[in-house]
Amino acid sequence: MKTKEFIVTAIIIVVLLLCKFVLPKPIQFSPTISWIVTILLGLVFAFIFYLTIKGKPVERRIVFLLVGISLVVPFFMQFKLPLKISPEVQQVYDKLASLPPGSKVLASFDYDPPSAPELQPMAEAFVKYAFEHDIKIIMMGLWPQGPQQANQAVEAAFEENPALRDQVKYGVDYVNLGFQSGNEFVVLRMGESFKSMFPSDLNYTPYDSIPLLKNVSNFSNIDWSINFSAGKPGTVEWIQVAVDRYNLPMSAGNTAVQAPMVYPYLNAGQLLGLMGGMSGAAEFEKLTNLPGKATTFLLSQTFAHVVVILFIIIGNVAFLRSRKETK
Amino acid sequence: METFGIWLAALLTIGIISFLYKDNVLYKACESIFVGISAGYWFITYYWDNLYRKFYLGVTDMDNPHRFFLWIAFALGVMMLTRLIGKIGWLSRWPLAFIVGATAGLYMMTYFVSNAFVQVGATIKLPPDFGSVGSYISFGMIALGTFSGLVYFFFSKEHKGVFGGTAKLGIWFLMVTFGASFGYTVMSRMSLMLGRLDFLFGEWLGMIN
Amino acid sequence: MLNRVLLLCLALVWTVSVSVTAQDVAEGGIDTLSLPLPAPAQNVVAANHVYDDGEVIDVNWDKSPDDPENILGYIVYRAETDGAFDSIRTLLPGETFFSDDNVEDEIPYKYQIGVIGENGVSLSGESELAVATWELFNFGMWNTFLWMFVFCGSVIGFIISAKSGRKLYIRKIGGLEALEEAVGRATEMGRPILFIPGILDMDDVQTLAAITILGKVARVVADYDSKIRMPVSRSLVLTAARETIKESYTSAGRPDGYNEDMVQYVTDEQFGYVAAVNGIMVREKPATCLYLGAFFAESLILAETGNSIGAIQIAGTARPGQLPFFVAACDYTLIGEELFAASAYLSEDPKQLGSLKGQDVGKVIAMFGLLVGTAAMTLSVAWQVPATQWILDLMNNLFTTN
Amino acid sequence: MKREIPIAITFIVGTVFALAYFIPREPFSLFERQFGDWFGIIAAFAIWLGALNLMKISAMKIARKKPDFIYASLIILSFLVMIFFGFYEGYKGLFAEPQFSYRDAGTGFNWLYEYVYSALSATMFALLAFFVASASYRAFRARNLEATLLLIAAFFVMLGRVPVGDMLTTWMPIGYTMSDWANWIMSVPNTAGQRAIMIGIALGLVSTSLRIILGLERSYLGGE
Repeated sequence: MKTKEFIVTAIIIVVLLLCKFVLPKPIQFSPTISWIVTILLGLVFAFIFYLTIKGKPVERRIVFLLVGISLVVPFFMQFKLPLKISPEVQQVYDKLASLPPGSKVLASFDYDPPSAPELQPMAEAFVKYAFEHDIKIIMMGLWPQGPQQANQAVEAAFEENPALRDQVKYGVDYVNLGFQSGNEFVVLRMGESFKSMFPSDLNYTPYDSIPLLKNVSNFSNIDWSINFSAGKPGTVEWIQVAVDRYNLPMSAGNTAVQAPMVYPYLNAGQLLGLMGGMSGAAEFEKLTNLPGKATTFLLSQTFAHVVVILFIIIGNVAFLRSRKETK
Repeated sequence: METFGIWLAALLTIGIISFLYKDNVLYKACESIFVGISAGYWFITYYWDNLYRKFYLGVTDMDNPHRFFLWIAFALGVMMLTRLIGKIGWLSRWPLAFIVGATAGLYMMTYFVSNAFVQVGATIKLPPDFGSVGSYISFGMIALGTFSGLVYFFFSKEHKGVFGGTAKLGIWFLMVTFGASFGYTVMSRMSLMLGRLDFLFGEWLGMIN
Repeated sequence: MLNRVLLLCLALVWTVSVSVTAQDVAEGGIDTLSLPLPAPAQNVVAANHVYDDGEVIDVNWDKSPDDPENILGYIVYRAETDGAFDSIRTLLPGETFFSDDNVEDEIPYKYQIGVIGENGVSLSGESELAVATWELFNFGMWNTFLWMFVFCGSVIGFIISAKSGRKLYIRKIGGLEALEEAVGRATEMGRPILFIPGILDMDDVQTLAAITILGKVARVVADYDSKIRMPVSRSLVLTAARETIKESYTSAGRPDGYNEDMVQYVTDEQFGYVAAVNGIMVREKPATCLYLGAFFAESLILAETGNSIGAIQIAGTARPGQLPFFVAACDYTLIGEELFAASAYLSEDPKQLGSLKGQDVGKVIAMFGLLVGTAAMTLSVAWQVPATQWILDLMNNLFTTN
Repeated sequence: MKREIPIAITFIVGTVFALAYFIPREPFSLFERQFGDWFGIIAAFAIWLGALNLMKISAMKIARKKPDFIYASLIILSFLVMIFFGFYEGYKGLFAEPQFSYRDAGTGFNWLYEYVYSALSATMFALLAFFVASASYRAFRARNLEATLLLIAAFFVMLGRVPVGDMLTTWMPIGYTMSDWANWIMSVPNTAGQRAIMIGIALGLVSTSLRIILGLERSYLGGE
């Protein structure tokens, strides 16, 4: 048993090192190979289906391995996927597009690196779009790591479009107020005065000496706000305090887990538009015409969903059959 | 240092993923490092954000007319530490009572307004795109679903007869809600794994374009 | 004395500002001859910001017709009744609103808006005088107050009526009926009970609910003389949970059975905590796992691991996103409100049960609102029944915040 | 006395904080705004209790030479390393010109955060992808009508949120493809269900809070 584990470990290390140092990079499958790989995966599922129905369900590890493969393989494929825009995302975009140049937008980055795969693409597309359309962004975070994510989004925008680097000025076109602890109480106090909560920005520049903030004392001076949220504190807290008590117009980008909980607020008009998860991000990237990571990952995402659905179907068909037999 | 960091992160990532195969030495080590590092991280964050920024900077800011209040919080915090001294440990109930009372009082209002009051109001308001038969059906279904869901939660009556039927309808709505949540959760979890795989195969191995 | 000094200062400020303003106007005046000034802003309206502490006056105006092409921005000027205008803020083009939060209450102010052009500033007319007044009570929220009053009143009313001996009927709640049985099973098997109070701190009401349920569970545990294990992820919860369990053991008459190590802190970090709890589950194989409180992504890991060790699992949370996993993997799940009802239900104390009745009154109000509102809406939209319109308006007034 | 005073504190603080919602005048409006700070300060003291508890348990494991004492020492070591950088760089940054924060890019604390903490927590988080898949294969069964409804809704949502759903239903009339169904489920039945849950929760929460404020729930305060 021990030797077997040792061999497995050794093989994994060798394969990884080979990938790192020997393999030509980057790897891309031609369409034919992509199709062949997809069909092979399908055959594996057919086999699992057969086994499960025969009453020999496969081990957990096989399931894990299959999920892993179907997430990784699409990285190297090049299928083009048509994407339909959902009304919630359209609403976010319409709101953003309707802002005249010079409008001030408050963007709260309430997430940390683990949730970045879903939210960072939205943030990047938003920042890029805002910079290109002369919309001013006031950034902040209710999560300690939020402001760093904001800076990364700005950096990504500059890398994508180097012309922006000269065009967009810190302090004039955007500002990063940083993080402040206190969850919804931060929002509550911002309702009275931003300055009381953020005496200085992330770089320790005093609030009053930042040109963009000259006329910003509280939410009443903000034209629109967007909130990228991965949990608590996040969109719900912003709605409860900033929207319900201070009438801040707000849209949100949420991790997919959070999104269903936010729909009632959307229907009630407390929230103006919602981007949910990676597919929401991909739709937003399409609308803003700034394809990024979410668009790239859409294929992997699709594969993953299909795999989970297949597992549910296989499990249930076997379950229904066995129930029929016992009857 | 950055290259080393990426290699270390890759090792830790693989260490955690290896749990899927079997509980093993590498995973246990990663887990312990994780517990220690994260406890330290939060300890430091609390120290700088709360004790330093909120308390120390607050009370030394002579323009702050409310700095006196911060001393109350400080005193309550110190009372918390009396737990370490057995005899007067009961003093720690004061800060606890304070926090519990304030939480109860505050959330009572915010939840009542945002989650009950406004939601009832929103259900009986016309949606902006109202007009078609479809939108009327949607409007009616939301009202019906909310209503029957509330019937399900009703405690004073046995779920029988018409009442039981409505409660049944309510649980159906709840189940569809859970299904939607489940679908979205799958989407979210897969995205997170994609993020890690992107790190391994893209940032570390450089295999992705 | 002080008054005189103040007056003197005011006079000084006044003289300086008058001379400055005069200069501005004079320069502007000269420039006008050669180059045109931008069109001024119109309809400047200043008004008290209602329902605050007398701190804010809101100023609104209509944009200058030259905005945004030919102007550089706006200047807000403010003056007291007979005083001179001082510029208090410069704004970017496109602005039509300014909240002046630097006012003394009970002092009237008037405002004027200047439009900055390339060649100078053109001034609007003066606004009427406005006074920032404070209000003791936010009457904008009268309906919230009304419903809160009715709801809390009925909760308290039922508690009082229960106290006076009236019998109250509460239907059976599945998960809670099973709780005692689950504790009993753990005792029989000689294995511990695992209690997870969620991962949020004491400032979340779900955690409070979990801790109050813990009190009842620990009481049963103490009665049966079985063991309870409780790893927590927050230090305040650690303290509260210890007090709670201690109290339960004391009231069960077995204070010696209590041991501080029943509750243990792990880390504030979500997954660090979950990793450790997983370890405890696999090593100690609790017979019963209770997950009550605020849960996030860890719900699935916990429920799956609990399933794999064959424990009876009872879960309860008000986080809808996590409910599907609990519903699929646990034996019983308390959905949303049932979590909050649990502690009252378990105590079988008539006073506590009274509060559940009060909750039902709240639901009746909500259902009544839904029913009347949708009916009135249907009648007025589909058949244009005029009489229903005022019912609709009434309902909207009753259930809308300002 | 050991119980009466805390109960009185809960009652007074709770009532004042609830009423403050309707009273815009100081000091009421102030309480609400300051609570975040107060809570933070108290929690910052409380975390000492937690940290000491963690250290005590780990140290006991080492002292008793339990088989996993290596892991216990890893916990202590990594905790201390993080604390060291946090304090050292925090104070260094405070007196440096220009000031910097221990969280800024380039500090050791941030390095540990980025390459150790983030990597670990993100991967732990991501493991859920695999657990979700295995749960779908084993646990999500159409046992009864309710469970079936759950699965059907999940099916539509999962397929409707990725392009393949629409590709499979191109034969449906426009406006009735998979993504439209998913949108409808999200915005109608989901909204209704969420709303029922939300209203219920809010009422339960208010009544629990009320019981706490009135002192009917007080087990968290312990005994005499």
